[in-house]
Amino acid sequence: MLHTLNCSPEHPALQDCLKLLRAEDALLLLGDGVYLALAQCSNGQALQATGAALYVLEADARAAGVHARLALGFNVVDDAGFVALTERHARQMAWY
Amino acid sequence: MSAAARKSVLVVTRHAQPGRSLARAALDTTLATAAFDQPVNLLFLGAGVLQLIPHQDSSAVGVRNLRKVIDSMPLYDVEHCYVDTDAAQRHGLTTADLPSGAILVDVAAQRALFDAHHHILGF
Amino acid sequence: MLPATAFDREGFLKTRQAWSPAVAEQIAAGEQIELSAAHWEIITLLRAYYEQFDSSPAMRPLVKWVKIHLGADCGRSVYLLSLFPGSPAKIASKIAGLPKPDNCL
Amino acid sequence: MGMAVALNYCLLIMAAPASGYTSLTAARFGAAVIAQGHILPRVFFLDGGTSNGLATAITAQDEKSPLTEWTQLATAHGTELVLCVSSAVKRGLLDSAEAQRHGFPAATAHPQFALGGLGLLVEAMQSADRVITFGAPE
Repeated sequence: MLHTLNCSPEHPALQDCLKLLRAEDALLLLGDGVYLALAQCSNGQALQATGAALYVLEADARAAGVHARLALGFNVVDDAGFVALTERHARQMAWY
Repeated sequence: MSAAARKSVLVVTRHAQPGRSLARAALDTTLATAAFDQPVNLLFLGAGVLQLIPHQDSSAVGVRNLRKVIDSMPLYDVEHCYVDTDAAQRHGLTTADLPSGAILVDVAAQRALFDAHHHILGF
Repeated sequence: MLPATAFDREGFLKTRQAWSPAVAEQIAAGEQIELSAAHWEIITLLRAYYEQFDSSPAMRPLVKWVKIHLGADCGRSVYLLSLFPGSPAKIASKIAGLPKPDNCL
Repeated sequence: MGMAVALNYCLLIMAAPASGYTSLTAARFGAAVIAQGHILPRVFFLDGGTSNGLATAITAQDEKSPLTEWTQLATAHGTELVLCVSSAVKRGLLDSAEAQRHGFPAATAHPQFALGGLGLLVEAMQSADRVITFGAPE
């Protein structure tokens, strides 16, 4: 399934998301969620440890300045890429 | 609409109330889906379990008593609701506090719920 | 008799405390319904529902609630429709002095 | 990426337009869904999301207006925009019927948004292959 996460790294939604995230899932970071893709973010490293495919929405990453300091392992997707993720995954859970 | 064509919906409620109206929106969506005879389940996750604290009295703040509305779910033929075991424990909720028909679910069972429905609505 | 100002534009009582059996008769008359013992059974049950669940029921839970308390013969939508033609949950709630069932349901 | 069949999407918007840019993201996503060859018959706005339909919201000239993005989607592709009626009226969003019913002189919801019950969400979910929810922290 696809998870979308739209909250800061300090928000409790992240912990709930982490618990439910599986290696076969995809996670797309949106809004304040993009800060999790910053290199050095320990919560971002916890996301990587789940083995899920990790994505960041390009427009939001740029808006936050995160695109220039992205941790390895996070893939940037544009809007069409976001749609493609929803094609591949029948279910979405929105964490915010 | 044939029963086979019906799509099941899992409503995940993660916010406490009465501070946020999202809890109410999640419950209304669950009841409406059930009222239209579509399969639906409600999962109280994380801070969402705080909606279940018994003996709520919202008369002084002047809003509807959410816990009482939650207790009406069986009349909408939503016989069970699912409750995050860890969060319930963390907030001191015991089985006696929970609505009748509540089922405590650990992470594996929560995940199984996610996988068992056609659509997931995160509130 | 309560004045027209006691009701909203759809005829629901503005304050629940203003309700009495006489007010119920007044509201029912406005709906062209003469209250019988059978009507009163439902009205009393509806008020108990509100007391317990802090909300006015949609049709489905109303039918089930009536079925639990009055049995399968009464717990049917045709029966409720015969007493409160049109929209039983809404009209019976109105007569029982309860808020309009949520628009969304 | 090749796509075999067009999918039927339903969007559920819980994010209020004034509390961040999530509703703009959602509107852009809706446009992208259609651009990718899928269909988007209905967007349902619930809770704080209903504010997206407020006709009197003013956006600075150098920023994007969620209202404009949504109404363009409706105009260009016939996507139905539905505001949950009980969430909407609580927030002062009235169509002309509700305005009249409550004794206000004019509608406050944009005419391209319809007020409707949760049944319209239930119905859209039943026909949808994908339901995508957009919410935002407060």
